Amino acid sequence: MAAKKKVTKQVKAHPSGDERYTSLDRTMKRFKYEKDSLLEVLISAQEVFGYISEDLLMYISSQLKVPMSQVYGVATFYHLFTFEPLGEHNCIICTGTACHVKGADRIVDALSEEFGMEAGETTADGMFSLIIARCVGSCGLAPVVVLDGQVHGKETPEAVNKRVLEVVTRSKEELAMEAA
Amino acid sequence: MTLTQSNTIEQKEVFLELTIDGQTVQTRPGSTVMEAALANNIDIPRLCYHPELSVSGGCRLCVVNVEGYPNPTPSCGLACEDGMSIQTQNEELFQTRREIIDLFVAEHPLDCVTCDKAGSCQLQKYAYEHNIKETSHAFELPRTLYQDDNPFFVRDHQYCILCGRCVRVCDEVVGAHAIDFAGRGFECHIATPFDGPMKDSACVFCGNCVQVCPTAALNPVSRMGKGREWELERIKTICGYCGVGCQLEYALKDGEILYAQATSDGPVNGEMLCTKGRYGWDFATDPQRLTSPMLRRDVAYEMGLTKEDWTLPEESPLKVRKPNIEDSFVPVDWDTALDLVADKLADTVKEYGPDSVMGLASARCTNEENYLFQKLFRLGIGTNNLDHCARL
Amino acid sequence: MNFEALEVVGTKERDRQAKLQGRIFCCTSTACMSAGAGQVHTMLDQAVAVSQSDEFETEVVKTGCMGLCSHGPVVRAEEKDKAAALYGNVNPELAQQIVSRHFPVEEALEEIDSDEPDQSVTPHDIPHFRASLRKAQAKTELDKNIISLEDPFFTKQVRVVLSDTGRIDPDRLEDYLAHGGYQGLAKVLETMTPEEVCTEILESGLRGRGGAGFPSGIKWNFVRQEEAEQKFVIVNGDEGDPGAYMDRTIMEADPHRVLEGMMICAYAVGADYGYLYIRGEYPMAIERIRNAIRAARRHGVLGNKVLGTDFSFKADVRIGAGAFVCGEETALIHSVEGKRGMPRIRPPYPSKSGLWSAPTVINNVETMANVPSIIQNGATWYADIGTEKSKGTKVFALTGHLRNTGLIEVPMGITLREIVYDIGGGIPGDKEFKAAQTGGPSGGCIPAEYLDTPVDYESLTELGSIMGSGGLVIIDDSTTMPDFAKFFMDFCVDESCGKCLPCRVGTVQISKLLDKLISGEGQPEDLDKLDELCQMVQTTSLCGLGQSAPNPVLSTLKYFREEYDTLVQSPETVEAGVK
Amino acid sequence: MTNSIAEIRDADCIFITGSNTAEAHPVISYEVIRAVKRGANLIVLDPRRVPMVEHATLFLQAKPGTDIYVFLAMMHVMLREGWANEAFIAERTEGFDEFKGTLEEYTPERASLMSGVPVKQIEAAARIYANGERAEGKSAYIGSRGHSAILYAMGITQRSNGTDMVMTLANLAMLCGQVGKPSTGVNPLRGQSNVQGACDTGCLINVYPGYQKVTDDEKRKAIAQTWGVDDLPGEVGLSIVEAMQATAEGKVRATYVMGENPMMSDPNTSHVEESLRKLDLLVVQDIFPSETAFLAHVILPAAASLEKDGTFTNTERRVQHIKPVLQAPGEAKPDWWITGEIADRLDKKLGVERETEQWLFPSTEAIFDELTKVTPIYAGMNHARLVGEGLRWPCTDEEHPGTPILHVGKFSRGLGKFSPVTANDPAEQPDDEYPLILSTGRVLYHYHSGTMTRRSGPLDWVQPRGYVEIHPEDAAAIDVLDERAVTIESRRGSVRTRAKISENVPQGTIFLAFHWREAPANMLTQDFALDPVSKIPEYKVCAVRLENPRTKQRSPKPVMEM
Repeated sequence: MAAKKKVTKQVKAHPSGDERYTSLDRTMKRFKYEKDSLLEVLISAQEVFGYISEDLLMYISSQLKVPMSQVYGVATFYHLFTFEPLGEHNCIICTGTACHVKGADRIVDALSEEFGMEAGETTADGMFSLIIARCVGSCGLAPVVVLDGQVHGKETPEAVNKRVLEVVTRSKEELAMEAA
Repeated sequence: MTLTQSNTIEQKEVFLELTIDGQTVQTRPGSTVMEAALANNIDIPRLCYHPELSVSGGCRLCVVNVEGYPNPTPSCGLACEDGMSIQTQNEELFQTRREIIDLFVAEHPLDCVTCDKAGSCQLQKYAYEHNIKETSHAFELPRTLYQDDNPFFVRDHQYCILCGRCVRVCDEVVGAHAIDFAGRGFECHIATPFDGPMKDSACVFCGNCVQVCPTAALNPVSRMGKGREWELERIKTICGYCGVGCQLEYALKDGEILYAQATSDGPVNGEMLCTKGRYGWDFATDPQRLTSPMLRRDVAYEMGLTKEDWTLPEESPLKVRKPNIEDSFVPVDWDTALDLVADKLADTVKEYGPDSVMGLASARCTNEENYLFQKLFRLGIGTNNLDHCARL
Repeated sequence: MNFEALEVVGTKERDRQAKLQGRIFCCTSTACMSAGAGQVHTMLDQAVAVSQSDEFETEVVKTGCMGLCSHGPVVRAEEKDKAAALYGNVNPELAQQIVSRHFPVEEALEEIDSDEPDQSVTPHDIPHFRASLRKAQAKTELDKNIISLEDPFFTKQVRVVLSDTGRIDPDRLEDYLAHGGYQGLAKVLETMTPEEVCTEILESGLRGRGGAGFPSGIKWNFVRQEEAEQKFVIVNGDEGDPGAYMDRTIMEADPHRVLEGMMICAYAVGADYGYLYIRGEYPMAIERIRNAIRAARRHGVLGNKVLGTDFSFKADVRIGAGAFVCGEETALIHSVEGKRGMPRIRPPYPSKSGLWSAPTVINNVETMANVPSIIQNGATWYADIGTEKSKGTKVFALTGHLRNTGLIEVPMGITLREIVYDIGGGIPGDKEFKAAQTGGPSGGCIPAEYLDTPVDYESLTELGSIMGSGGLVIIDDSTTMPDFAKFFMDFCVDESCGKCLPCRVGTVQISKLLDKLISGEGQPEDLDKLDELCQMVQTTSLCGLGQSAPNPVLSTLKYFREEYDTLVQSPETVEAGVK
Repeated sequence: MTNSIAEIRDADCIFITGSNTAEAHPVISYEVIRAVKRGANLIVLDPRRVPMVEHATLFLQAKPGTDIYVFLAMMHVMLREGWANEAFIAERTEGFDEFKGTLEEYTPERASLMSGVPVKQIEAAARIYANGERAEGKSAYIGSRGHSAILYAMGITQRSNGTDMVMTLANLAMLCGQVGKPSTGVNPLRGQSNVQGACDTGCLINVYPGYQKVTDDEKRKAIAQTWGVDDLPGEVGLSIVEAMQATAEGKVRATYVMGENPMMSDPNTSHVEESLRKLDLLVVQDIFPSETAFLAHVILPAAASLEKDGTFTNTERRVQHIKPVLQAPGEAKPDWWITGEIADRLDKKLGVERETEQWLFPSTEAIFDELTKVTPIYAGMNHARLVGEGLRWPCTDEEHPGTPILHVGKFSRGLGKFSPVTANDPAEQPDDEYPLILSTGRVLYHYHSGTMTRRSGPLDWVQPRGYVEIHPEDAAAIDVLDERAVTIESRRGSVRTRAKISENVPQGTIFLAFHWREAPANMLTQDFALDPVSKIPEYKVCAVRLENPRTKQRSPKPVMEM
C-alpha cells in the first residue's frame, strides 16, 4: 500500500462498554486503523448507530488518529450521514429525474402538509421522518418511495399518505397500549 | 526567498523557456506558470494561491490564456512547458475576472468603509481594479457566524471567501489541522470540530491562518477598530524569543503595536510565525517594566538616600505570591546607580582580585551587548568568569 | 487453479444446464424486487419443487435485470429446444401458472381436489399445492402478461455489456464461466503483452462510458507507460446521476464481468490493486460484487499469482457516501482515500498522480464491462458496431413519460426516434414528445426537431447536451422547461462541493434567477443575464460538475426560449411546474 | 546548526532527538512537517510522546537517559548491515578503525534491554537514517543515498554526558556521510534568540569571541592588541554552576547579571539563592523585576529587544539586524549603553587610562565594527551587509558570501574525527526513596522563566497555570486525579503544582516545565553532576517522588521489571 504507515496506535476500547462500539471497533480493526479508512468507518458507524453523534466522531478521530476537524469535515460532506436520530418510521421519497417528472414533488408536499414539517425533518414525537433522496435507482417504477426500507413504486400522494398514516397510527396505538 | 537554493547543489540546471505577456521567461521544470510569472514580476490576480501552500485552484481568478487552449486556464496549477505562450492580461480575461469578482461579492459584504482589513484586503484590491462597486447578482450571505472566542484572532465568517488558505496552512505547515472545510456547496464553511471554540480544537494559536487570510475573515483581536491599514507604521525586526530568528513586522499606530505579522521576505521563516512571536509582544508595555535604576533599601540607607534601615527578608522571593519591587527598592538616577556599581566592582577587584567577580551575560541580548559585556570582564576587570544561559 | 481447471468448471456447468428440462429466470434486480419479485421467486422455487418427482430437471435462477423495469417483476421461462417466453407484472399466483404451463405437474404425483388456488408462499400441504398448480395450468390469465420477444424493445437492442444479464445467476461464478466468463482474462494472461492489450482496446474505439468519452486505450497506455512501484485501478460505480442506474444493474446482474474487465485493465497497465467504488445506496450491488470477489478469490482468479501466472491482483470495495461530485475522478480519489470528495485541479491527471499519488486508471462500471467482450471477440468486431467516432454500444436507463421504461443497450448511432418510439413504445396517453434529457444534470434537453439525430458522443455534444453516463429521460408536453431546468439546477446547487467559486455561488445565482423567472417577476434582461452567468460558470468552473451544471439551462434556453419569453412577457398564462 | 533551516523541507529523513520541536521551535517544526507531507520519514527518539510524534513514521520511546545506547546500537547495526558510507569515511574522516572496535559491545539487543526500545525499531531507524529512506514520493536530490538530517536540542546536551551525546550524533552523521550536504548535518536547535551570538561573541568561560581559546596565547594576544593592552586573562573561568559554588564558598564576591534569571533557570534553586544572598554586590540588569532581581543590590532597567538595535545570530548562524520598534519605557536604556557606562566608570575608579576609547560607543554599528575585528568568523560582516537576509558565518572577508552549510568538502578541522564514546548512565538514578525521573523543558505558550510570556495577555490566557505531566499509573499509585494538586519532592527541595495525567510521559517519568515561579522546577534539579567538558547541568534527569498533599501518599517503590 502506498499509504504511509504511521506510528503504532494506542488502541483502546470505548469506555462506555456499549456493544455497538465493539462492532465499530471490528470495522476499524478490519481496516487496520488506517487513516484512509475514515469514510468506511463512518459509514459503518452510521449503519450501526443510525446517526452520527459528536461522541462517535471524537471516538473515531482518536482511534484512527485523524484530526477531529477532518473527521467533522468528512462527515458533513457526504449526504449519507445524519446527525440526529431518525424517527421510528421513515419514508424516503426519491426525487430523481424520472420520479420528478412523474410528480415526486407532490408526494413530498402531501406528506409535508400531513405532518406539518419540511422534508428532512422528524416529527416532534419522534415517530416519523421525511427524507428526500436524490435517486434510489428504481427509475422504471417512478415515482418511488421507500417506507421503512420497503420500496414502493408507481405511487400517488394519496396512497403514500395512507401508507404512512397506517404505520404511524399502528405504532402510536401500540405505544398507548403499552402505556396502559 | 532562497528556500530552494540549496537543492541545486547536486542537480543539473535545466531551464524551460516560455513567453508570458510577450516577455521571454526562463524557469525550472516542474514550476507553474504562476510561479514563473511571479518570479518575473508579472502579477496575476489570485486569491486562493499562496506560494508556501499547495495549489487549490478554487478561486479561478488566476486564469490566463494559453496559446492553443480553448478556454482560459488557471495559472496556479498549470505546469510550464517549453515554448508555451501565455497571456495574463487582455480584455476577455479582464471580463472573466470581473465576473468572478462580481460573484465573490455576491456573498461578501462590501462594507470596506468600516472594515479593519481595508487597505490590505485582496478581494477589495481586485474589486477596485476591476471596477466592481457592488454585485450585479442577488446578494446573499451564506455564512454569518462571528466567532470571537479567543484573545488571538476573530473569525468573521461573512468575509470568508473559502479560499482555504487557512485550512492548508494549518495542515500542511503547522501540522495542527485544527480547522477544515465542513458542509458542502453554498453551506460550505471553515470549521473547527462542531464549530466549537478555538480553544477546544487542536489550534496552537500560531496565527498563520490569519497571516495568509486574504480578507477580513480572520483578523488579530489586537487591531480590531484601532486603525486603518494606511495609517500604520511598519517596522521589520527579528523576533526576540527562540533561536530560530524569525523576521517579523510590527504594525504600529501612534507608537503602539497593533499587530505583528511575518513578511514574505523573511529569510528563515517566510510568512510563518509561532504563537509567541506573533502574539507575545504585549509584555513590552506591561506596567511592571523596570523604568528607573533602583537601589535595595538597605543599600540606599547606607548611602543616606533613605531614612529607614531595612534588611532583606529571609523568605525566598519565590515564595512571595505577588512580590512588589517598590517594597524593597528605591528609584535613583542613573549616575548614582552606575557610580555605585563601578565603586563596588572596583573595591571587589582591588580587595579580592579579578576572579572574585562573576558575569552572567544574556542569550537574549544583542551581539554588540554581549561583546561589550565580555570585554568589560576580560579587559576591564580581567577575568574569564563569564558565562551565560546557553546551557539552561 | 489454472486455466484448464477453470474451463472444466465452466464445461461442467454447461453440461449440467444442457441436461435440464428447462430453466426459469426470475429477475431479482432492485426494481423488480420492489415490485414483489422476492415472493415471485419463492413461489417459482416451490412450484418447481413440487411439480416434479425425485430429480429436479428444472431450476429457477435468480438473475439481475432483464431490462423491462416498468413491467416488473419479470420472469423468463426457457424449455429445452423451445423458444423462450417472457412474462411481465408477475405475482405469486401468476408464477404458479408459469410453472404449470411450462413444466406441468407430473402425472404420477398424487394430489387432492381443490378449487382454491394456493396463495401461500410455502407449500404446507404438498398434495393440495400440486392440485392448485394443476388447476392453474388451465388458466389463461397469463396470456396478457406475455411480453413478445419480437417487440422492438428487444429487437432494436444490441447487447454486449448486457449480453448475460438476466440469463445468469450473478451469485454463481460457475454460471459466468459457463457463459464464457474469464476467457478474456485467460486470453490476455496467456497470449498478450500489456502493450497489446492497450492497443486492442485502443483499436476497438472504446471510450469512457462515464460521460466524457475519453478513449480508454489512450488512458490505459498513459498509466502503462508510467514508471511506478504501485499503480491502481479504480472502477467507478458511484452512479450519482439521478435517473440513471446502468452501472448498478451491471454490478447486480453480472458482477464477474466487471471484475474481469478490471483485471484485464490491471494487467494492461501494471496495477496489482484495485478498488470498486460503489454508491452506498446500492446495497445489493455492493453485496453481489463482494460475493463475486470472494468467489473469484476462492477460485484463484483473484489474489496472488492469478490462475498460476505471475500476475497478481487484489480487489476491494469502497462505499460512496452520497456525493454526486465523486463521479469526478479526482474527487473520487479523495473519497477512496477517506477524505472530503473535493476535486483538485488537473493536471496532474490521475494517470500520473492518482490514488495515494500513484498512477491510477479510473473507468466506470460500464466501460470495464465492455472489456471482456472486446478481448474475446476482438477489436474489429467491436469497432464494427456503432459509428465512426463512437464505437460499440451504450447502455441507457430509459425513463420518464414512455410506455416501456427500463434498461436498454443500443448501438451507437441509433436515432433518438428509434429509442423513443420503437424501444420505448412511444409516449403514453394523448401527450406529445417534448424533449429528451441525456446525461442527467450535466446534460441537456434535446427537442423534437432533433429526434433523428444519431446518438453518439459528437452529435449530442453538438446539440449542447452530452452522452453522459446513460440517463435518458423522456418528457412529454405536460412539463414546462424552465421548471425542468430549475430541477437540475437545484440538484447542482445541492451537490456542489463548494470548492470553486463559479460552481458554489454561480449555481445558486442561476437558481435564484430561474426562481425569479418562474415566479413571474423576471425582466427581459434577466434572460441575457441568465445566459451570461451560465456561460461563465461553464467556462470557469474547476471540475466537470460545475462546467456542465448550466447545460440543462443553456439547452432549454436554446430550444425552448419561447417558454422563458412567455415567463417574462406574460407570466400569468403559464402554470409553472410539472402537471 | 551545520545546515540551514530551509533545507529541512527537502530532507528525505529527519531524525529528531531530545527536542520538543513543535513547542520549543515551532517554526522549525513547520519545515519538518512540510518535509513529512512531501514523503520524508520522520524518526523521533524521546522519552516523552512529544507533539512531533503525531507526524512521525517511527517513534523510539527510550527511557530517560538511555538514548546513548540506542545511538550506539544504530551505528552497530549500520556496520553490521553495511549501511555505513565507506567512501565518505575513507576520504573525509580519521580514527574510524579505533572507533569501530568500540561499537562492538553495543548490540541492539543490549540497547533494547537498557532503553526499552524494540530491536526492530532500532534496526529500522538505523536503516532509514543511514540510507536516507523516504516514506513516499521522490527525493529532491539525485544519488543513491537520501539526505538525512539530525535535529537535537537540550534533551541531548542537558545531561551529565552531554558532550559524549553530541559527539555520538556527530559520529552517526559521519558514519553515514550525512554531513556537508544540503538537508543533512547535525543540527542543534538553540533555544534563545541570541544564544548563538552570545557564544559567538565569547560570553563563555573558555573562549574569546569567535571561539578562540583563552589558552591560545597567540590569538589572545592579538585580541589584546586590538583592545590596546598587551595581554588578557588566559585561564578558563568559572561556569555558572561552578560560580554558585564558589560564591557559597566566599570566593566570588560580586556578580553582574545582564538579562538573566538564575533563580528560575539554574539548577538547585535553594542553593542558588543561598549563594546569591552571600554576595557583596549583585547587579541585576533586566527588563522586569525578576526573581533574581529581588536579591540584587542594584537593579538597572534595560530596554527590551523590541526597543533597541543591534544584531542577533540565530541557530543556523545567520546574523540579522534588529530594529527598535517601541520607545523604551521611562529611564530604561539599552544594555550596551549601561555596560559601556559601567566599564568606563570602572576604569576611572581603578585608575586605568586607555589610549583609545574602549567603552563609550556612539552606536551599535561601531561596536559591531570592533567585534568583527576580533572575531574571524564575523570578519567580513558589517551592519550594511546584514540588510535583508543577513549573513551566515563563517564570513571571513568582505567578499565572502557567508556559509549556508558547514563542512562541505572538508571539515573545519580538516578530517572529521571519530571520537570513541562509552555509554554513561545519568548521574542521579531513581531509587527506592525517589523512584521517579523528572525531566524539565518548555511548553508552547511560554518561554524560559516566563518573565515575558506570563506577562503577555493572549499567551497567558491559554496556559495561565503550571502543571506536571504524570503517567496515569504513577498518578493512580498515589490517588491523584487530573487537575488536582500534587507535590514533587527531590533531595533538594519540593514544589507543588497540579497534575496533568497524560500518557505522553512513560510510566516512571514526570515532566515539569520551568516557566512557573509558583512551581519552580529547578528547586528539584541537581547541580552536583555537570558534563565534564561543557559544564552543563543534568536538567533532563533527576530522581524525584510524588506526594498526594491530601492523603500524604507517596510514590511507591518501583517494582523490578523482568
